[in-house]
Amino acid sequence: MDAEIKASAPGLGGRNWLRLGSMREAGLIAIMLALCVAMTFASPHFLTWGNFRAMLMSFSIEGIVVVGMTILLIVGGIDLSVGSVVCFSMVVSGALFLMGLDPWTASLIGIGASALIGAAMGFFVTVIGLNHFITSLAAMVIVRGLCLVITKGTPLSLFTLPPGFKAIGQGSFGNVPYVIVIFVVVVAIFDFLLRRATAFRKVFYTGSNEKAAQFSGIKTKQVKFWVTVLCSTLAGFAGVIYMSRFGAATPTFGAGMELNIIAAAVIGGASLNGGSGTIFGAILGMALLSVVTSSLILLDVSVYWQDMIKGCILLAAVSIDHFLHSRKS
Amino acid sequence: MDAEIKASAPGLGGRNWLRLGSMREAGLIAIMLALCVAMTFASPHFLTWGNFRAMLMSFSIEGIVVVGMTILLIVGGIDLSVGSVVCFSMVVSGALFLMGLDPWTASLIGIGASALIGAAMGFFVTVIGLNHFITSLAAMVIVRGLCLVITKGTPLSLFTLPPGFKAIGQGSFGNVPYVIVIFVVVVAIFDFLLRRATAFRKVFYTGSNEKAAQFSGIKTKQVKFWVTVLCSTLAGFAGVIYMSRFGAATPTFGAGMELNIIAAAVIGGASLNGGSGTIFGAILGMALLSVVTSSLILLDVSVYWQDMIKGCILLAAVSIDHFLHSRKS
Amino acid sequence: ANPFKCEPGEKYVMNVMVSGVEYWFPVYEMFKQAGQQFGCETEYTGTPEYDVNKQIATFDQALAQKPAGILVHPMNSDPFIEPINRAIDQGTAVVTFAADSPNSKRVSYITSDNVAEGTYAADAVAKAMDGKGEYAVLENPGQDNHDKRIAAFIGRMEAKWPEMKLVGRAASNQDATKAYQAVLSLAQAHPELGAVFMPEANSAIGAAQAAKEGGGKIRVMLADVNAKILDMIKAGEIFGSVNPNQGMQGYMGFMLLWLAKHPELIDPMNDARRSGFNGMGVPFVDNGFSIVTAENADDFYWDAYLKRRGTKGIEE
Amino acid sequence: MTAAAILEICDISKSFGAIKALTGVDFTLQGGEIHALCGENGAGKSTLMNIIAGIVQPDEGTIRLEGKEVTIASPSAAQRLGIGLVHQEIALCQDATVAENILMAAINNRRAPLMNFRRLYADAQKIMDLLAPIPVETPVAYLSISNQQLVEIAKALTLECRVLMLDEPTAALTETEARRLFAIVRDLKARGISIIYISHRMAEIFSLCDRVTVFRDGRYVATDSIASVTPNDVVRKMVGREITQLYPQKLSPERRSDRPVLSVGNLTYRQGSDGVSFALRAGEILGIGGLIGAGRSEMVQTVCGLRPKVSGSVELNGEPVSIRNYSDAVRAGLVYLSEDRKASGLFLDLSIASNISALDLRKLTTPLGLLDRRAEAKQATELVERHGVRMGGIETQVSTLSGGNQQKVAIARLLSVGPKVVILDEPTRGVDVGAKVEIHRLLRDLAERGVGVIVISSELPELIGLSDRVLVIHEGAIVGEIGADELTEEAIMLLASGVRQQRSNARQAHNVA
Ligand SMILES: Nc1ncnc2c1ncn2[C@@H]1O[C@H](COP(=O)(O)OP(=O)(O)OP(=O)(O)O)[C@@H](O)[C@H]1O
Ligand SMILES: Nc1ncnc2c1ncn2[C@@H]1O[C@H](COP(=O)(O)OP(=O)(O)OP(=O)(O)O)[C@@H](O)[C@H]1O
Ligand SMILES: [Mg+2]
Ligand SMILES: [Mg+2]
Repeated sequence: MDAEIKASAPGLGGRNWLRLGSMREAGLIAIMLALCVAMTFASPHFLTWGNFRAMLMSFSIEGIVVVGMTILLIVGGIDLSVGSVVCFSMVVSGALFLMGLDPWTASLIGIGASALIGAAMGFFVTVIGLNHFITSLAAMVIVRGLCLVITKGTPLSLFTLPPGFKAIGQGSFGNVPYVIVIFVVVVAIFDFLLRRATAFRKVFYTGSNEKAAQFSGIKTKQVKFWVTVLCSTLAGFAGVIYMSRFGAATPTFGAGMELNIIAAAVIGGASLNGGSGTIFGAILGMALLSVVTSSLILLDVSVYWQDMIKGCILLAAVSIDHFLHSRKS
Repeated sequence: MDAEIKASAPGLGGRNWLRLGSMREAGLIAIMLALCVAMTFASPHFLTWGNFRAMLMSFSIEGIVVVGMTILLIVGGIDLSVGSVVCFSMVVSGALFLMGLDPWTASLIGIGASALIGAAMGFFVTVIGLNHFITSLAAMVIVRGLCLVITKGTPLSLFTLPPGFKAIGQGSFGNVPYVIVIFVVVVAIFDFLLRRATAFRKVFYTGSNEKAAQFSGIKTKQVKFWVTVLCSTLAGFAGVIYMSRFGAATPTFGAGMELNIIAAAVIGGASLNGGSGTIFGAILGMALLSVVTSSLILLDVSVYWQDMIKGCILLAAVSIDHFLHSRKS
Repeated sequence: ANPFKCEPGEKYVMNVMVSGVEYWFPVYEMFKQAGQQFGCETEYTGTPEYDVNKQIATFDQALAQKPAGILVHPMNSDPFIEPINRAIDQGTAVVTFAADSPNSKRVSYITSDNVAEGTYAADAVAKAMDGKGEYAVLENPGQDNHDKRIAAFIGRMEAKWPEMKLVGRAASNQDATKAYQAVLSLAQAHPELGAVFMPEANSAIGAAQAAKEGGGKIRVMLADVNAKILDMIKAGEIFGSVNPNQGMQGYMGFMLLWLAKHPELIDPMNDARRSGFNGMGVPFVDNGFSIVTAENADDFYWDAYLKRRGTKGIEE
Repeated sequence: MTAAAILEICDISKSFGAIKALTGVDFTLQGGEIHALCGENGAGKSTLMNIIAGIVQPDEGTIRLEGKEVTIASPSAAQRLGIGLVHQEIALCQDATVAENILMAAINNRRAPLMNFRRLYADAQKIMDLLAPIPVETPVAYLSISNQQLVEIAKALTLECRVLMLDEPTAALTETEARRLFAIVRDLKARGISIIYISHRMAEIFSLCDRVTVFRDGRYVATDSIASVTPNDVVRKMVGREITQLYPQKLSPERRSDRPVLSVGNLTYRQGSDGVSFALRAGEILGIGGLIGAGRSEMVQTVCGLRPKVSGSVELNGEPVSIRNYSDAVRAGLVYLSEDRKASGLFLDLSIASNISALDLRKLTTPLGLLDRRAEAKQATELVERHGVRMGGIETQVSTLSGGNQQKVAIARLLSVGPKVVILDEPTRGVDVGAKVEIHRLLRDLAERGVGVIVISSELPELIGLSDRVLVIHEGAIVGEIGADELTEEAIMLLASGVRQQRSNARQAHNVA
């Protein structure tokens, strides 16, 4: 039943890129458009740059984490630790900065430390042979614990971050915040690489059928290892941007983020069994979640009802998308 | 790499039951024993009935949910909504009781409502064709929302529950709380059924290879549907016991419970790809998590370090277990 | 001899959920110092998770060691009835703090007045806006003391400031990113939004950032503080905070426990002996709260306090 | 042939747990020869191939390539040494396109950072066209099992290898594709590539190969030049006894009855096409032939309720039966053996016993709803013994069995329910000569006891040798019926290829629906 969904995703060559109708993401785009049109009629504030900027800002940093997660899902993995790693990167960079390091070096070390967490998970998955779920679940707990150890439970206030560094998260080119630019660039690069780069094709092959990939000489353990590292590194990168935006490093930050991120990737067509998924789709999934959340606030829906409506729209979107897609093939 | 683990699980005949050495769970039991022995030396408070009672009480109601989750994992599904459904069952039963229904009827309706949630998820999975992950993720959000809507966000105080009903959660046979008795009975029944009942054999077939099961005349959609319903029903049952134990229905209860429960099942040998798992193993997994948590508190480990150490022990336990198991075969 | 002394091995425990976060630290600090003054042992326990079931497990475990008293913050009130009653029955004194379990047999309850906090916060915001304008709240539905603060805030606005209009309620669930998104969206829907109130500090970091990006015309008001919040208050990015008097909560919490454990010290003129009621039982204590503004923010830094006092906080 | 040995296997042993798959075998492959490797199911042929291809490491023994001793640690190491393998079990990335699967090794070795899909598709199509006109942009998941087998072969053709090993490449192919494959293999030989060829089909071995080596029970038996032996000699060496009669006696004309056990009336199984009707008479074995993708499997699966039908009726022993799903069919006594053992045939992770019980659990259920495990074990032991499955015990995981033995387990399951009509889709795919004879005899016994037997086979000699009557399918329609006396390969091929059909339509048949 999943086969049809998977089928068309990785085959997309450069040529198909422009044929919207045949895209995996067409259904999602249609749902998004429908929602936006409805919202435009429902609220005069919806169709404004201010609102779009607000929505974009609200998911652009998480969007970077979604990129890593999608690639990891494609290789057949999953990472429940991303929320903790985002926080870890913030906390490590923040603590180093408070110890006197300049924020750029501190951030690099923070990202590096996140990559190391990824490497440790990669080790347990590829060398010890545990699965991604349980490994990253343990990592989620351990890394959150590390955040507590480093901060001693209190948010690090990074009020003294130099303006140049704060600008990453808070500055903008005219009307367009840097954060959005960074997000778009990261997404564009990885979307392109995932569709076109030889190295990333191996990710699809490994996720689709690890044995077949091995028979073709692909070092699937290496592939899985590096994708795990990449996912954590991107989470670390996101953490540093969050630090720049909020000027703080809170030890509880990012708790529960992982489910949102996995949901976005899955709505966008990534399979939990590996072998399929696109960055573009995953970002659309993220955007859909974000539009729904902010629409509910715009429409001033009661807080008690917000969760329920959000869940129903999520379910409806996935069902419609599934329906549109399975009819086509 | 997962294959070895799967192999021995469902084939276990009655004879093997006693041969501890050949059991999937032998490694886990060894780890548990080692931990308990170490703790007995480390803390005078560990080996007391008071402490064991506290540990058993802390996981026995969740243990009922673990049973359902394990069966669902075996059929190849997953349920992220269990925490919300536990809460939903509490809240529905509690609200009905406050409206004047007698608590037993109210509880039955609460459990029935939980079963309906399961049926709705089963519908989306088997008829619409969504996967369990995304369906139950949406259900998690929707059902939590329903809890908020029903309670208007404030805990329902069920102080007036009659003593006869409160006894389920708070009473005891001498030194042994009823809750523990209920837990042991539920686990024993489902462990037995899963090993022996024909109906549950179909669960293994479906989870192992759905297509082959269809080609054997098994109505796999029905199997998946009913297992989904069963998992939610058991969660609803657990919710009612929680209600009796706590004499309250809090709309935030059970948030995050699902990860703990899935972790327990996976530590206990359930595969996330379906086709393997045992109730006994999953309960051992739950017990391991609980012993670790309470040991850290007994040893007065700093809160900052608790999470980290807990995560590391979890990882170590899974690795050792994996190592023991893969060496054997 | 001095009667205000502990027996050897007399131990008092403080029990909380989400034990790794700093709100509890100043409470425990004074709990501990009071204990030291009495020559008692103290211990900080609880679960790092936000989970009532796990908290009860740690409470039960602490109980299994038969301490003299437990100062507990019950995450939900009714679930603690049975464990607290069990503790009382086995001779362990129980005092609740910051959240209560009114139907249990706990001896005392100490808290700041959530209603007063919400009311004060409303007055402060309304005054700064000349009693006129739009405001919104970020909520964490389901947590009792937070809900009380919100209700009091809104109630006060409706009663005393009729021209203050509530234009939006969003759930931020103590999550900075959700608060950030919520405030951005609220600002879009209500360009005239002048203030936003939230009952805790985690959301405030995100909310304040969003307010700042929106041009700084939204006043962010909250309850509780941490180093980041204090910095932002000093910089004028956050309007202000109401902060419970955590020190008194801990100190008086200890005293209440100690008193409850030593009823033999007094012989009051009442029916305590006959009825078996604890003559030392004080039903309720209000520990008060402070209003944190740019002027006094410096006094609330936890790190600075630890350094000044030379203590190791919760790790002793 | 005077060429020197290119590959020498000396004294290789390998065991899996208690099972000794190979015991001290020797094997020599000379430059530029096609060397057949024969043996019963489980003789250790695939294991040796896996060792040479670096997938499995031997316990003992040495491998010499062109005189130099080598250790082959991984599939990529094998590739670097110029060793290629077409696996017996299909292992393809279902989500990726045909082209990517074919050229996966090349993609892996690519230096250029970006893919060039245009070139990829063009290159792959060139190779694919040698075998069959499958469009290479199709995701593999859309292909039938036979077409996947072709992709698996095409994959090996892209490797620049000195030694190519083909492990039962024709098991899932029909005559046409097989012939095309032979041409390619001969061409490779002409280019100096040495080939190891594994097959259970004697005819192929004798028309294609230069020498033949026989294994039995994991041991080396003999190597002979093809010219110096007869098929019977080889078979005798394989099974250790004489097999005189390859196919059982057909139904004699006087015992032929007209009573239909199964009759299918105007069954439309594809939207918009014409219905098919046929009847299976008591006592006969009905063969169904056709090209790959003709719709044979689709048709019988529809009869069994495994696919939804558009319209049409099914009667068993003259009674109309309503079959909405497969369990209805099983209950009525109509069972089907899947052609795709791995994907839809067996539960590879589960034990032999539980695989066999899967088709009818009710029989093994006590009144309390519990599984009678003693009965399960008894049934499994009986059936496994009757079919001579080579295994460790009935609790053995099916995935560890050799291909042929897996097939026997699948057939055992089918017969566990005492069916009225059995439909077998490629029943002897990958089964050794001895076992094949046994299966054929078994089918004939069933037919004689009044069980209706329908056999789909792509192996024409089998179809001809076994069937009393053959239906030929072309593009979803029954285009002809051939009686036992007119059965020849030519007659079948003529109908199967659609005599009046142009070449271009063949391509369409391979296309995705
Ligand atoms: N991974 C494994 N684990 C355990 N046993 C194995 C494994 N692989 C193969 N075997 C066993 O080794 C023996 C040889 O198997 P192999 O697959 O080499 O046979 P084969 O000659 O290729 O047979 P076939 O003609 O059926 O393909 C069989 O008994 C098989 O069950
Ligand atoms: N689920 C499906 N989706 C797409 N195409 C399908 C599907 N099932 C079958 N087909 C196509 O329908 C055609 C008939 O397939 P079928 O398996 O019935 O052929 P067959 O005659 O049994 O040949 P084979 O030897 O390949 O099994 C094939 O071209 C196949 O690719
Ligand atoms: Mg083989
Ligand atoms: Mg077929």
